[in-house]
Amino acid sequence: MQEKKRLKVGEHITELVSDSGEGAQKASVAFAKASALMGNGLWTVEVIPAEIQPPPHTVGATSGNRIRFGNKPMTNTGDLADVVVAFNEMALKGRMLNNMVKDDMLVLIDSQWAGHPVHKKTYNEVLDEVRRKGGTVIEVPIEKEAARVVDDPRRGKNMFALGVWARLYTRDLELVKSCVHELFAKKGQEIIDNNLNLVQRGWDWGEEHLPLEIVVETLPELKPMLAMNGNTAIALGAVAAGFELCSMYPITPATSASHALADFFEDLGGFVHQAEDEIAAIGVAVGASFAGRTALTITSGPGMALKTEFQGLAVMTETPLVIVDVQRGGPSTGLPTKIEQSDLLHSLYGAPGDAPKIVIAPASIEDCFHVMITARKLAEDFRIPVIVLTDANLATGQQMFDRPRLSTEMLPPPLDLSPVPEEERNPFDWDEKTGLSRRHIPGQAGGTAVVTGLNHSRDGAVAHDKDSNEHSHTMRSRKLATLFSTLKAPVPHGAEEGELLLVCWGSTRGAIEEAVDRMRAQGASVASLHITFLSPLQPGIKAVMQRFRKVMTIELNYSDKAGDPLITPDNRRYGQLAMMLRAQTLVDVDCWTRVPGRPLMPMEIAAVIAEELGMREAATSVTQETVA
Amino acid sequence: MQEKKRLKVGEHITELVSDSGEGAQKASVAFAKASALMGNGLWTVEVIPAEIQPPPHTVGATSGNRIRFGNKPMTNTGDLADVVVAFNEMALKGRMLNNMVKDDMLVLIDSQWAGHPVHKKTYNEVLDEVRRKGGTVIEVPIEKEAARVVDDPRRGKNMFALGVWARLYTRDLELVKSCVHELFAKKGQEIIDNNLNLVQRGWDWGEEHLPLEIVVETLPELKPMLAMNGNTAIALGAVAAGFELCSMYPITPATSASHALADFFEDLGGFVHQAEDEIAAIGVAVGASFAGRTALTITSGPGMALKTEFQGLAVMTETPLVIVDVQRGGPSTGLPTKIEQSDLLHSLYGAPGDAPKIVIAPASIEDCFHVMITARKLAEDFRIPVIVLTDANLATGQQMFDRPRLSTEMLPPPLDLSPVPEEERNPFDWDEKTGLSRRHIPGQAGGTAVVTGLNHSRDGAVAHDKDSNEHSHTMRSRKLATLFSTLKAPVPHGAEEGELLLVCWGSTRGAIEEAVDRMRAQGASVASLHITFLSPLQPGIKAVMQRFRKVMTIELNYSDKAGDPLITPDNRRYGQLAMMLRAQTLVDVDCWTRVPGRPLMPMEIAAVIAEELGMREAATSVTQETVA
Amino acid sequence: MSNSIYDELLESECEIKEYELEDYESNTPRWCKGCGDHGILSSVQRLLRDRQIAPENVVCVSGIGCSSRFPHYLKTYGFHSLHGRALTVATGVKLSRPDIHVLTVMGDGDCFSIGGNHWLHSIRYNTNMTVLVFDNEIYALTKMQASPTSRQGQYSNTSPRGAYLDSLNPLTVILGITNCSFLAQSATWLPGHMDATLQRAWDHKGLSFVRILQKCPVYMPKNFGETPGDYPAQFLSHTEGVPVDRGLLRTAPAVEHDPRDIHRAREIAQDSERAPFGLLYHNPELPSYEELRHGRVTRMAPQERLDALDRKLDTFALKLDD
Amino acid sequence: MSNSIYDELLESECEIKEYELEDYESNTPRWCKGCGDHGILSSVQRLLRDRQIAPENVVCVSGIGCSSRFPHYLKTYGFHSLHGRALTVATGVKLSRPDIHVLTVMGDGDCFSIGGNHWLHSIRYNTNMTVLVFDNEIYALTKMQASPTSRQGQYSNTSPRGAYLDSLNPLTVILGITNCSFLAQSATWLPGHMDATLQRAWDHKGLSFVRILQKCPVYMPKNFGETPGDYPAQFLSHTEGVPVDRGLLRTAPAVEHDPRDIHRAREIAQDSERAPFGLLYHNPELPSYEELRHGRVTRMAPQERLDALDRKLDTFALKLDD
Ligand SMILES: Cc1ncc(C[n+]2csc(CCOP(=O)(O)OP(=O)(O)O)c2C)c(N)n1
Ligand SMILES: Cc1ncc(C[n+]2csc(CCOP(=O)(O)OP(=O)(O)O)c2C)c(N)n1
Ligand code: SF4
Ligand code: SF4
Ligand SMILES: [Mg+2]
Ligand SMILES: [Mg+2]
Repeated sequence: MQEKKRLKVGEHITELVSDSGEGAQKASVAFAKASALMGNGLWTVEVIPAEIQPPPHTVGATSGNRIRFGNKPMTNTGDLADVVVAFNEMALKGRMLNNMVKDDMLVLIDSQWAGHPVHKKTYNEVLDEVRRKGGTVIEVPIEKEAARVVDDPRRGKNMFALGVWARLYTRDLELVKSCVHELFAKKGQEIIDNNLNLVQRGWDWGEEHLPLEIVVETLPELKPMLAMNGNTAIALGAVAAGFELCSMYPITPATSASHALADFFEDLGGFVHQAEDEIAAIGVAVGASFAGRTALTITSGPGMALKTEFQGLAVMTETPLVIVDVQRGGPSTGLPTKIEQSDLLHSLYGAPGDAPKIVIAPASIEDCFHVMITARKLAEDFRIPVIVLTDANLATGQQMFDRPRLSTEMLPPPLDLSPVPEEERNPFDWDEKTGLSRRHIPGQAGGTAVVTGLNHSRDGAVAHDKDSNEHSHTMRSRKLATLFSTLKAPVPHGAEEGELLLVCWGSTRGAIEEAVDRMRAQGASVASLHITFLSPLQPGIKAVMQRFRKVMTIELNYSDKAGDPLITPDNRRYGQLAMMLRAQTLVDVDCWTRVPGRPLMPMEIAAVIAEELGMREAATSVTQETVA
Repeated sequence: MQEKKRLKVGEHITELVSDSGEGAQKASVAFAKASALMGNGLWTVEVIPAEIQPPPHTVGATSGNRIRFGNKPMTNTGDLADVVVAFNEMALKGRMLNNMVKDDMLVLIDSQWAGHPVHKKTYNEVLDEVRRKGGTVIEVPIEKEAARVVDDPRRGKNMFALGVWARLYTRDLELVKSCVHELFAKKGQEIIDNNLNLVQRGWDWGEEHLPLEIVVETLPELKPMLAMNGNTAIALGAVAAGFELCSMYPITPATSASHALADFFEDLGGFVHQAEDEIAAIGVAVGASFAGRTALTITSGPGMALKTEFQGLAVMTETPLVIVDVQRGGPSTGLPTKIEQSDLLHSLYGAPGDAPKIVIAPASIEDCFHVMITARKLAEDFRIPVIVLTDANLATGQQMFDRPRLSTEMLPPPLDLSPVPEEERNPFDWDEKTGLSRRHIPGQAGGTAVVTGLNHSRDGAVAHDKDSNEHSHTMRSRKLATLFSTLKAPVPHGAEEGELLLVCWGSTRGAIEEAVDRMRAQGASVASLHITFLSPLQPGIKAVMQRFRKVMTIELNYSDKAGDPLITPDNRRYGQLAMMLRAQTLVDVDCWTRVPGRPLMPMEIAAVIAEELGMREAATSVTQETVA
Repeated sequence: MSNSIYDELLESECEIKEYELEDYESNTPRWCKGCGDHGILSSVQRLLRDRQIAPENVVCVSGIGCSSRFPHYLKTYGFHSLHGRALTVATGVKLSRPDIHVLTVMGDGDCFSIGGNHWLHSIRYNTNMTVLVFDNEIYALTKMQASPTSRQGQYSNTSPRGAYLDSLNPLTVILGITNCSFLAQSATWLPGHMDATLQRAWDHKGLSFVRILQKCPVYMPKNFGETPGDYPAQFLSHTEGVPVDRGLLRTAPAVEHDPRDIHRAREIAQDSERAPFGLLYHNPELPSYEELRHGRVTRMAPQERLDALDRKLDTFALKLDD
Repeated sequence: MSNSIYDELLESECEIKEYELEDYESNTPRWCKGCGDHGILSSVQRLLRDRQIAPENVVCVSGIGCSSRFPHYLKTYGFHSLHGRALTVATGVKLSRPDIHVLTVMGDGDCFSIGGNHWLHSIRYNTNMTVLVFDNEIYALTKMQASPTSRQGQYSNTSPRGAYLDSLNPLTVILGITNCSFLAQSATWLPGHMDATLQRAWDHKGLSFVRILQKCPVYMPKNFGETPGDYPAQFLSHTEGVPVDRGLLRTAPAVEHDPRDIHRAREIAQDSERAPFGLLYHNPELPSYEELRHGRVTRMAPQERLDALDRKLDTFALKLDD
């Protein structure tokens, strides 16, 4: 047994990467779960190849998991990885090319390629590069050792690797084994035994050969927690919110939310209707909602494009509706599996004419659950479409969060089909001040009326005159002002006033707040402001912005960079939230936006803060890489 | 013969209104053409019922023409009508209810209803109201007199009315008759003779009974002129621009442009393809354009909604494309036959992701012709979709404008299918500074490549990495900055600096400039600024705005009104151009926007100016009505 | 846990009332004089009266077109939706409220052109509703453009030298679609036959598709001839079909046709010589889509649902399964 | 004024060159091992080589799906468009450039689900192009959701308890569409038959529609059986049909079928017992849409066009007609 150096860390980022199909995902699930049970805070994210079956042993085939865990609740995927366990050098190389790993990382890699006729060259090249940059390499005979237990080591090496990995991180071996047991529970004893055996052998190998072990601190306190990805949270949230129908058409990265729902919705009182296309999907939801049921549709960019006409109709007929847009890289087909935050303006202005809608963006996976309840209620109370903007990062990342307490208040009341009183029969009986009106449900005697996408007056009759058109426009718009008057101002994170304010929305919150904390620790006068309600924009934003010398948004969408060729203040195209804030508040809101197709790292934002505040040295002390 | 008071005016607005199907349109065409030939400047607009065959003798059945003519080129429909010739009192009432006529107007009305068992009551009521408000009524036995010439006076009374009307306005009778002759040229001699006879009798009746005659001044100079509506101008412009395919799906008020094209396109080297839906319409245009031909698609709001996904694809594949959006009242089906300017933000942000496009709005019917040439060229030079925003006002209004001189420079060069040189084979060979690249045309040897809506690099290959995504986004956006650098600053109309600047776009230009002129004549320190390029926004706008104390846009779209219940500066929703200008320039641009479903009148804008400048008295001297 | 679908609905009052024709009349129809749409409206109103359907238990969904103004004139719940999309909204209504009667009304452009995809797939879903297409072989509301059913050579504003293609035969298309369960055809100039056809359609469980040839005197005045006999037709007769009034047989021949025979139905539909009126195809055995879907759903009271959800959350809880 | 279509095109060089298979190969296909799409690609490449088609004179248009990656691997002009919309782009290409060969490639979800309306109407237009649907009875690219052709009970991620509906039979749908001029079916496990089918389709003037049953070993490994014989089939044989290799007849019976007989074609298509392979229907006489359209267009040189336009402007000029 090798004497071990013991490294104690507050948190670590570790990755397990393989060719797709080699089981790195499964092993990671067990590792992550065991870590959570040991009391670590956690954020995990899948590393998925862009193709279904990319050629093996290539950079494009990299598949696996990235786990960030430590002594605090994790709100984002973090910076660069500390440790990578790789099944081959190309998977490792993929992570390096993507700038996802530290220069001085620790690599555990399957040594089988060292002597491989085809791959040994690249194997050595990649490992040389790791070492040259300051990294450490430990070669592990992963497949070779696995072959001692199972006939086809490609199907067992993940468990051997898990054992080594678990030993490296001083996981509770029994917990790890329980998690593995759970994974294979349905598979029969032999398979379970083999896998447990493999884990044990990996552990033993580590015990014998690893020169170090790493201890990751845990959370101070343990509460009842759930762990899941954002799409599952949307699905469970939809059930909690009382939805009865999800009408959708498959599209990455939204589909897995419907998969989750399809899996359990029928047992929980609802069902998923896969429509012939996105137009039909929203049309069915609109019909269901008109009929008094609560319905939602889930999609992503290209599908959103197809739903714009129906959104306008829902606005005009004042039909409640929840639309979840799991944003991906655009424009057009773009980067289907990757994150972007560039459907904000589309959500607001996708439909022709003036079509006021509510737009909300959850910031965390926990938010994904709860936002569904809020969205359903708002849609019904305001008779308006509500767009929920999540993204590929939330969709596929896994986070731990407090187990929600379910209550019947989350659910809509049962259908009330009692007759409509004589004096309430107008289908658009707008309250002059708020624009709100009561909806009639088919089956309610006396409520018979027609809704139409044509301009109409209070009684639903088609109208072509100036006054009714001005009035109905005003009433539809007024609903947003009404909601606005009930919203709270967002609270800045960090300084109450000072030099720099970073404004953000959606899933970047965690990374940005973390960067703010880091830089404040270095003395920076900085804060961030996260906005949940994008339409109507929450109150009080301007007041907060005015307390800072410089305000800029941080967004995962495109903007022209000041200083680029031909770009001037007169033609610069801003980030999407920046543009909205500038228009609404006239504050000179700058923006730092990127479309990297992956989540932002806290260190990138820290570098932006440092740059803005002239703290270059501070930045290099918290980031390990210059950010372009 | 009645002794006549002679009234001499610089200009007049006169209307001929009937039940639909009674031929007021035809008579008006002859009246207008004769007036143009006599040397009047002219703007005419059809009064169209919203239904195909509304019940006769009702307000909703009002059909006819509004003619503004006088001693200057007319750029808009003007204020309230001076003279109305009505076939029944409900048609007249319709115009009064719509606030389209002066209180002290002169009415010529068919006297047949005075003794009609059903209608005499309303007939007298309406005429009493006219008189009560200060108007003058002349009763004319239109149908009765027509019955002396033709068996079915419903089909002849329009020509009798034309004769009276022509006498009232001292038209050149021979010219009027020639125009009538032209109208019926294809119908055979008997019909022609009958109609000419009816005109003469009307004239004679007027000669005998009219107590006054009106002389309208003419233009100082006569040039070769055309007269047509904006949709016809779009169609003819499309031919001049060298388009070969118009792929469309019918939708009001855009369809008549395709009707015009369908009528003559095949004789002029192109054709109209009516697709199965709007998605197919744009898809076919994209395919044709990819194949090297010049194609356009024409639609209106609901159709635009369906075209957003393909717009994104055109942006991404850098396929040239011209989309004409003849804006109508929204949202949703809205007011299909009526004007609105509320697709601006939709044009910019209708497609998800960052999808930069060029957006241009013609201001006049003459512009409609020429914009097609510009749009086609820009689309091809920049490999980008160009959206042309016209509206229902331009579509159906008729204006006189200088006959354009055609030149082959308007046309695209013939297809060049010579082989692509080795070093130019990349399908997206972006110039780093401008974002421009050369397009390869199927048939060109060596140019074979794939275009895709997925993110791609210079060589067209699908790419998932950060750098190529950032780079291709930058190149697509850069094209707008490049175009920007070639554009001229808009020139303000009126004061060079001063108290108030009205900013506008699209078809409201004429009315706004007229209002500015009127109010400047009253001493107001006001100017207007018309913006043709909405994306990219033309240069120099901010500089102009800064020369005025107050800046506001005048738009035909919805905005919350400052001071309305619950509306605050933090939640006020602005007019669409106002929002863009605020965001781009941070100038506190206010807005006065309305959605009346009809063009703005100069007097309404004059009232706004007066209000803003505290010139209430001046306003009442140029407007006859308080504007809400 | 209860099994009955939508217990809450039982709350709605079941007052006994005799419905008259006026109970189904709302605004005065604004179609042109002589428009065939008037007759369809009356026919539907008679149907609802005869069946004594409470107006509030019907949702009438339409697209956009002259035809689609229908819900504005029928006193039931109405949804005047988007051009081409009526069937999607109608599917949503029925799928979420199987207790409600759904009537879908479209024009030929609406259904066969822009709405083609929903047409195809709705027939496959076989949701239990009555679907009427008012086929005037033209786009009327937008003032005369060719529709897919416009005949080759037909003048229109987008085909001023005549429509380019042979007209689309919607009957053969429908009969090619898997799960098609009911197809009939009638015409606005045959009110009695139309009544009988609508009755048959209403009673079918599944999607009953009725194409109604519709006169548009404004844009297509001579399209179907001047008198009924002018338009070449044949009446399909069968004990299970649509009864044919004797008088009608003076205008066109009858032909015996078993509506269960899909092959023969297709042959008849293909025949371009004589338009078939009556029931072309009928399969009463196919399950409706809402049956298939609700059949697998566990219905539960609110608290039961939350309890079940809570158990589901357990599978995401950070504890080991016991 | 000239009458020939697109004189300018004559400019393009007509170099004599012998094309090899490699001339049609671009990037290495990234489909999974054993995916049927590989075989279709080779088959198309062989076809182009055999016909000696210059790569630059072909445009291959696709939608979105595994199948729609096709143009990335074929060295011609390619347009990888939108999910469901390939046929619209393809129609645009062919309509504006009748001199270019157009090949359209779609998946079953692409064509039959979201693309349904263009499917229907493109067949009616009958533009001269070859249309291939790679039917693996599943949404593959998005990781296994039911497609319209998924069989009832098929497990998928959106139907975890089995697909609800009977699968859509695209053959009967197509044969119901007016102007359908060519319909054939083949399968990726029958490369020779596929070659012969594609040749037949390529040579047809009009829209030739070929449904290719396609193996997707990743998501539907057992869908079409393990060996060719496992999947119940019948080969359509006729002198004007697709030739059937003798060896194939060991795997399935042959049945004589005259591809001109639409009624019989529909009966065969309806048969759910055995999948028909070969030419189901063929009508070589129908005009293509681009013929119909270009036939009525006056082609003219730029200056001629402007002169004609100038004469047209006269009709809007403010002067009286002479
Ligand atoms: C998305 C969209 N496209 C086009 C239109 C314009 N439009 C309204 S009705 C109609 C066609 C009407 O024809 P049809 O469906 O046959 O009905 P009809 O008027 O003949 O009853 C069209 C093209 C629209 N309202 N929305
Ligand atoms: C508008 C739109 N909706 C949905 C998607 C997502 N999507 C991509 S491919 C696909 C289905 C693929 O199935 P199929 O057409 O059968 O092709 P296959 O992958 O099986 O070859 C879907 C739903 C999309 N890209 N665009
Ligand atoms: S235009 Fe034709 S279809 Fe429309 S209402 Fe009039 S007659 Fe009926
Ligand atoms: S997933 Fe299936 S269809 Fe897609 S490439 Fe792999 S085998 Fe082929
Ligand atoms: Mg019609
Ligand atoms: Mg498929």
